[in-house]
Amino acid sequence: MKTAFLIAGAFANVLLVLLLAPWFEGILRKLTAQLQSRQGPPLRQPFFDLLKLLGKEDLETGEMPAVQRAATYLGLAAVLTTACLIPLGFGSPLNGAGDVILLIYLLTFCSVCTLMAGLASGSTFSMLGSSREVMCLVTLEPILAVAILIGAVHRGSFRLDTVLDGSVYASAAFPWSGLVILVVVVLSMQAFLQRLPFDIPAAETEIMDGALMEYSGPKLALLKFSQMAKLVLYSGLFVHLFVPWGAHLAFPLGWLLFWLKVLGVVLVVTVIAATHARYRIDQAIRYFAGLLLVALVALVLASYGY
Amino acid sequence: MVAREKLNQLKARFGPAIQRADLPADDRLYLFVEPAAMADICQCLFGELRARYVVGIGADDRPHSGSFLVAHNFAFDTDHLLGSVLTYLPADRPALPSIARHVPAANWSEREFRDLVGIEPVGHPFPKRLILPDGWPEDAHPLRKDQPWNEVPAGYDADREFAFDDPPEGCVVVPFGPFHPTLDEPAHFRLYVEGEVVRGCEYRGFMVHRGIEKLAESVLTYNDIPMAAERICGICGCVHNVAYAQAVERAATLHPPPRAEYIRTVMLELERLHSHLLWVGLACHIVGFDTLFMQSFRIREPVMWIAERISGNRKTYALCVIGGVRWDITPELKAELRQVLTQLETEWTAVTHAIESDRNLQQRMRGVGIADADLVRKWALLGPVARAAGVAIDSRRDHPYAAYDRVEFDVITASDGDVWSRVVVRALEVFQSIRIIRQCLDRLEPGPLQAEIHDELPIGRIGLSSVEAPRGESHHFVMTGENHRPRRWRVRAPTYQNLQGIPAMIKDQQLADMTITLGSIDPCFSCTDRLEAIDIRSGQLRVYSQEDLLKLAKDQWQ
Amino acid sequence: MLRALCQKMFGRSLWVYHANSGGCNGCDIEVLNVLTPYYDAERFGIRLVGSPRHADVMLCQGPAMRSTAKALRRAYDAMPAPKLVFAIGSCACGGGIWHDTYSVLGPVEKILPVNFYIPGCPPRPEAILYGVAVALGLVDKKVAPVKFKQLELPIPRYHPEALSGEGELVVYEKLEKV
Amino acid sequence: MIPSTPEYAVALAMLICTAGAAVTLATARHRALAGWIAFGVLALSGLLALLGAASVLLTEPSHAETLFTARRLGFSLRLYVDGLSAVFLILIATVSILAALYSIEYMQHRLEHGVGRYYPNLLLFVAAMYGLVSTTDMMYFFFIFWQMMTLTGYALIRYEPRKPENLRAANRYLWMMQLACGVTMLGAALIAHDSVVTPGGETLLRFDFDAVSHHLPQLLIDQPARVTLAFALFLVGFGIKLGVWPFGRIWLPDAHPAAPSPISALLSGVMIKTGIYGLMRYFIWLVPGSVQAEFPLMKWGLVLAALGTVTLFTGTAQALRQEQSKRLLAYSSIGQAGYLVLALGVCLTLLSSTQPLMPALAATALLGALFHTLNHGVFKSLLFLNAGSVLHATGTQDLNKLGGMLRYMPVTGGTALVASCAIAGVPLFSGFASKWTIYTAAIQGHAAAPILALCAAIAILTSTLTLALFIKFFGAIFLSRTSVLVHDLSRRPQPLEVGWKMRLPQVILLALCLFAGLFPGLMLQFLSRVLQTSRQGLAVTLADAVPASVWTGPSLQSPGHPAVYVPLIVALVFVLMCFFARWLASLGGATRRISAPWLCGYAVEGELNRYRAGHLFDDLKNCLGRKRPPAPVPLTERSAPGQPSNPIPPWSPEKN
Amino acid sequence: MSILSKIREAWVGIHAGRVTLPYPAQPRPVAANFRGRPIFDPAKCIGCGGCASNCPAREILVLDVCQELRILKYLGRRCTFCGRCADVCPEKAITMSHDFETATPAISDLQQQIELFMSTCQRCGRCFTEPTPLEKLKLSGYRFDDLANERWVFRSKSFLEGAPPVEDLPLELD
Repeated sequence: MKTAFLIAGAFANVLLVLLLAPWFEGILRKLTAQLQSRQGPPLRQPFFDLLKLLGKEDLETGEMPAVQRAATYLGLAAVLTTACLIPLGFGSPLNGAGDVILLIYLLTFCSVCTLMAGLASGSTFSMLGSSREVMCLVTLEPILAVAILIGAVHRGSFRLDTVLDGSVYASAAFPWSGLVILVVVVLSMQAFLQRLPFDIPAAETEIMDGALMEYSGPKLALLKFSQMAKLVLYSGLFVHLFVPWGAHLAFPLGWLLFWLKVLGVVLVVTVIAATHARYRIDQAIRYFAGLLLVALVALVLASYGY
Repeated sequence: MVAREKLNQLKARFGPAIQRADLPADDRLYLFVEPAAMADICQCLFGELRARYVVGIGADDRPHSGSFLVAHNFAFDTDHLLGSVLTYLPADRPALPSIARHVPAANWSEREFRDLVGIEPVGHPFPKRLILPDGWPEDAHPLRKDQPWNEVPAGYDADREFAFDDPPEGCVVVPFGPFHPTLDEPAHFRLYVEGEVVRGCEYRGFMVHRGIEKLAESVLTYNDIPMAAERICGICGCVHNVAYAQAVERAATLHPPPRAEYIRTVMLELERLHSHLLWVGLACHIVGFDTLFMQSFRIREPVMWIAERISGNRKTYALCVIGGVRWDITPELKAELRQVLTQLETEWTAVTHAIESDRNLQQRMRGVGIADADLVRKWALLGPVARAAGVAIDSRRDHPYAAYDRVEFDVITASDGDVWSRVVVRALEVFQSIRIIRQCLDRLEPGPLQAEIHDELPIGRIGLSSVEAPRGESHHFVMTGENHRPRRWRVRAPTYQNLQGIPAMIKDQQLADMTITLGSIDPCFSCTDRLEAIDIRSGQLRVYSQEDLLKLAKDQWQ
Repeated sequence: MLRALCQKMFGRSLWVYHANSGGCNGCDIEVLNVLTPYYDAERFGIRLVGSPRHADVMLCQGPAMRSTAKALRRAYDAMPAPKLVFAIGSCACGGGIWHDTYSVLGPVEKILPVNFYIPGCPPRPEAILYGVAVALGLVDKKVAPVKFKQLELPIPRYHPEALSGEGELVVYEKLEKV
Repeated sequence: MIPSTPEYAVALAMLICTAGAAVTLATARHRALAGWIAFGVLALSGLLALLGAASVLLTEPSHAETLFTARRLGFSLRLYVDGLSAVFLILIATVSILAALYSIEYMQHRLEHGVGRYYPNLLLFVAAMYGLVSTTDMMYFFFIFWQMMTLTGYALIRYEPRKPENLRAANRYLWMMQLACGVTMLGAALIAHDSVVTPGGETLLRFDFDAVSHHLPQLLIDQPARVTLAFALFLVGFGIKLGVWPFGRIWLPDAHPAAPSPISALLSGVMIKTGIYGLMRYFIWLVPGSVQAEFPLMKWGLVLAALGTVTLFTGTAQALRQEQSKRLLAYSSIGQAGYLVLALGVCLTLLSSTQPLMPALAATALLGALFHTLNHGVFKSLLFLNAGSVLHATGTQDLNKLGGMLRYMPVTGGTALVASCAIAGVPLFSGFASKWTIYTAAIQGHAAAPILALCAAIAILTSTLTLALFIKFFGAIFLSRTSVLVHDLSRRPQPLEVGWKMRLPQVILLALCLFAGLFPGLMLQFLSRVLQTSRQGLAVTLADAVPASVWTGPSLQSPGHPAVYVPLIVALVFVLMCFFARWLASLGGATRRISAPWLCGYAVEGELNRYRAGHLFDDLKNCLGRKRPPAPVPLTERSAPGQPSNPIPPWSPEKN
Repeated sequence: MSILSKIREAWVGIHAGRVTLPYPAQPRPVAANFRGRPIFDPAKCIGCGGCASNCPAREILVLDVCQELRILKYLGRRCTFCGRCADVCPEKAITMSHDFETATPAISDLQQQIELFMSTCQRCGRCFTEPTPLEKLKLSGYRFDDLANERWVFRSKSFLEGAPPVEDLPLELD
């Protein structure tokens, strides 16, 4: 019974991500277009893009095509596995098989696959992109990790369902640490999603999409989809950690509320992305490093019970 | 009397080396000097008299005088004087001392006539082939009169590689271009990158060479050339069109009617408007700020529409013929244009207010790609690049043409010399352009559009014309000739000089800054390259000879 | 079924790569203009991409130059099939004013198989949109070759065999706009 | 002769090694023969050691055996193999056997140097380590084994003495080890007591471990400062060996790359582990449980945790700047040693707490440390062997010159990938499991000492740095583009991939890595036997608190069950998703085509365009404190490349 | 304040609203004097060849098949729409239409060809009246432009005496 439930839950989560991620991307593009005084593409445009890419020729430019293929498959697999860990309106299916530490590492691994793909294709621009991506990753992922750890510290538990439930505010005293980390994560949200002003690893006008530059066809579709899925996953994670209110409502209400909140996050991200210029990598790293220090301070606050 | 004053100064100094001096007008000075004295005179002009270097021209004048011709043009901006130092070289030994050591800005010009006309600048500090591909045989110079415009010399070897310099120790070569999203046009930068930092670069441009000057000297006629000239560049086409026409009119002492001059001014300023708005958009696009890119293009679009209403095309206005213009601005168009300007002014004010305190944009643009006044002088940088460094040069004021001497406007300058200053200069110049157009519309007097031309144009006369393009001064040199076409027509686009300053500007910058720095000079490779040809460096992985290409193309068809 | 769907989506999502092989910039800017608010090609799923790997359509501007022929060919090879090539502007379609100078090879069809031509110098953004619409089969092309032949006053020394191509013949008469 | 007790087995192993050393010295002219003999000897002695260890862990520890006594001189060779020693014996035996097998082919091609200086030293080196982890003499035999290990190690590090940097590295190693030796012995002398004890009828000498332990409670009451000083000296001594900040960078990164690769594997995988062995032994096993109140456990724990955190961060951060493969690995060893020290610190800190669950967490932390010791021993040896194979095949360890090796060395590349994943803590691999254990213990332990959460966070932060590090290591050597060097080498008739004698050890280590990653519960269950079979000192408290019930074969849970990790289920989901992704990619019926890389059309891929490892993460390295490149030259002095600067003085308006 | 300027920038876009033209669905009128495709009126054309001689792109070709028959061919492919042909045409037989929707999969769709009977005087182009002395014919007399290869044959003049005849480019059209 429990196994069946688990399988059904995992299936539902994966399906939700598969179907909703392109929609959210579509919403993002439509809203961007509105801000740019344009009509913009139809909401289902990302589906068209992905389907088209699936049917296109797959150019293999690296010296090790098998690695490139494996990296793309692994990338999507990591994203979808993460999708099974994060509760998307329902409980997390893999709650019994992993905890938030696994989640932290898996989230990192999702980006690693993309940049392994870049490394395997080995072109100068891909390497530049991969290098930038690693630099962002190293300074960025710990911020999220600290946010989750603050929840874990407050709740004294690592379980996904316990931590991903507004746990950052669950301190005994006034949740100073929760508020601080909220600000930090809001300030770095664009970077988690690789949207402007922090889409430095892709930087189309500089290094032509960086790690993805050499990819085409189905592989590009998978990699692009992974990016879209991250939009949903990180937004969902943000909602769970920081905007938990109303999560325990009865099924249709709580579920709808969750997705509405995710939509809200996506909208804010879009507006910020549309009104900013890309930062330089050195500026970005300094910025992230500063945020990371603040996040660590928040963790100390949290461990002393604030 | 400035021209005479300068002539007297030079005469006192160099005496008999100056063989002849022409002063066709008070703002033009043509000095014919001995080849041996050329370098000294140029050095004196640049160093002591503080003239701005404009361009060097080499010409094959053998059919007419039996010798080669070299000219170096200088500008005295504050004195409103354009001058040219010319010298004839014997046909059997076309060589003269190089001036590039003393006048760095002459670097490319000298290498250009070395390649194209076969005149050797002796002692050039960097006599590497600039223009002709390595595949061209040493003795073939396409601009010599005995070479037909469509001849490819027998020794041409398409597969020979270009010999690049070695990168500095520890640097990776990042190839940039010819097809790169930041570059709208083909040009190749070989960036020497250390991590993310650009340590230097080698430029291998000149890929947009279409042989226009050769075509003009051998196939087209006087009134065809404006159509070719405006296709030198798709953005500042009208500038070349007007500059060419004015150069010929100067040479032939033709005077276009005042109405034509006002219309030229209006169209030039319309072009500046659309070019600056476009540039702001593209600069924002380069740093990833697509919303402002879109808004800037949205604001620009009415300018394109009104240009189309006036001239019949959005971009290539086909405006000038020798002696006048082809299109009139009717009262209805005038009213519409005023309306467009009002709307533009409102919207652009909103945009400039919005970006003036935008820290995000300034972080990307301040302190980036700095060209200070010294660099400006050294490489004779032009236009907004110079004005952003506080060097107030503007051909519209310094060398007035068309109706610019009859309108009021300010020359916008900034002081920092960085990309942000260039943004500021361009953004504010938009308002000046609006101001100029309004004045022109007020003063547009009725009259003919074209001067009556009854006789054929005189032969062997020189005309210089500087027109302030959106990117800086476009300089045209015309020597009238037989068969209804010029003997020599030399175009010096502003990017030709500005690009030479790029290696200094991008040195030790981040790779991300390199794109915006390059963008900030608003490079126009097609202007720069109008004449030059380039070879393709063949590689190890996949090399196509042109036969292969053809075969491949045919395979694809079947 | 999915396979067919994927193929069909090609028309709904065209990612374009613009390759200026030696043009004057005019067409480039008009292509950019097509993406901007007034024309907004993105509503048809058209996007400008930076890498030819991601592209479905190559927009060629400028004539085929000796200097960029190999690079252009490489860019074409770098695109995944199925791919289309649009020649935009008079240089790409026919080589422009300088079609026969020593550094120009001529129209881009000398290097690449061109699928659609959009003439103009430069073409208006609407013309480019129209060209895309023609390519997608949304509208029909409006042009066809026209030949007029004067048939009166036969003259004995007329040699019809010296003429090439017998298309639609239109007898000498006043014509409507084509 | 079958040894009757584990102690005899170890002694016999040492004897065999010593004898083998003589034999290999005699047969040094025949490289292969000497190699095979050394392998045989090490295999035999290793089997004996394994046997002994197994018998300890699976049954019960026997008693200490005194093999040799010189009462007048005050020392005796008394060996005792308990659970803790057994773990280290297993590690030493496994890695040394594989390193010996690897050496046969590896040394085959180093014709310029004789093997007479190699195999005998190798055998003695291993024998010394066996001795060091099983002797109970804190002074003389400690000194003898330590010196034996140091001197043979010195000989091995300066195996290629023609390179001056190798000599320098070896000398530095020698002096640091002597310092460590002296400091440790001084510490022992400080807390040794003259009176003779005879527990269990056996008379112990004053420097015997048990004797010291026996006297410690009294000493703590009488002279706490003296004890503190002694333990500080132990910390310094073993810290030097382990490479703890600030000692690590003095010798470790120079010594490891200088030695031949199998020796590097032994040095990094095994030898430095004697440092953590010493720390554990002295800080936990030496301190009797009865003095828990007097002994400042909390303070020592926090000191160790802080040292560990600093070590892991600085070590990894410095590793990021390295451009030599083995040097990079050496720095990363410092970083990983930090995790061990951190875990030990967490263990000590939590031991002092009286809250419920804390002893269980302390035990978890200690087991995490042991687990990570084993894991690190395995994957770091594997990585050094990988680097050695690459060095063997290409003759360079410069990451800038390597690239695209995966095509030519699939086995080496594949094992390196797994080892990199393991060390970087990718889920499903062994490093993640042991780090997971340490993190859960540390973070859950924040209730006892809040600062531990910060340490854990920094450790997690550092593990992304490790990830970056091994992306660089693996990416630069095996991915990227084929470099000119590799391209030229691949043209030779013989394949680049190393022979089976070098591949087999890598594959075996790979299997160990994978096993530990997929069945961490099993490993922890096994390791918890360590505490059960070495009940002495504080370990008794730990042994009683071991939460063994939360570790089943495939799954891990932390004490109190707030954290859970079941690698098998995650792996299952992951593999399914991989297949799904693959199916998704095949939906559109896309065809494949090989194409040249896109470099903007004009340039083609060449060596100059190859983005080099040294340039990866430059801005990050700058941010982590590398000096910024020299300030840009003032504009007036710049000139375009290839063009001389303007001879005319810069133009100024004042002139003329 | 940076955030204020961001709001201002967003406001610029929001204030303008959606401006996208419904172009392919609804045609948009072009400017009155828009220079679209030139249309040749064979009823007016006298075959003087002035357009051919003044075309900067040299894409109006003239082939005198024989004494009395002249073929004028407008290629359309490299037309720059400058309107010079319409300007100089003495009979105003060329008009610049408003036609810009000329995209086509085959470039030959743009060709316009006129075959005319010529009287003796007209064939040489001397009847072309120059608007100014600058429009003098580049080529006159019989013309044998290469219609198949779409090339202007520049045979009647060369610059220097004794210069070799112009070689064709090594690459030929398909």
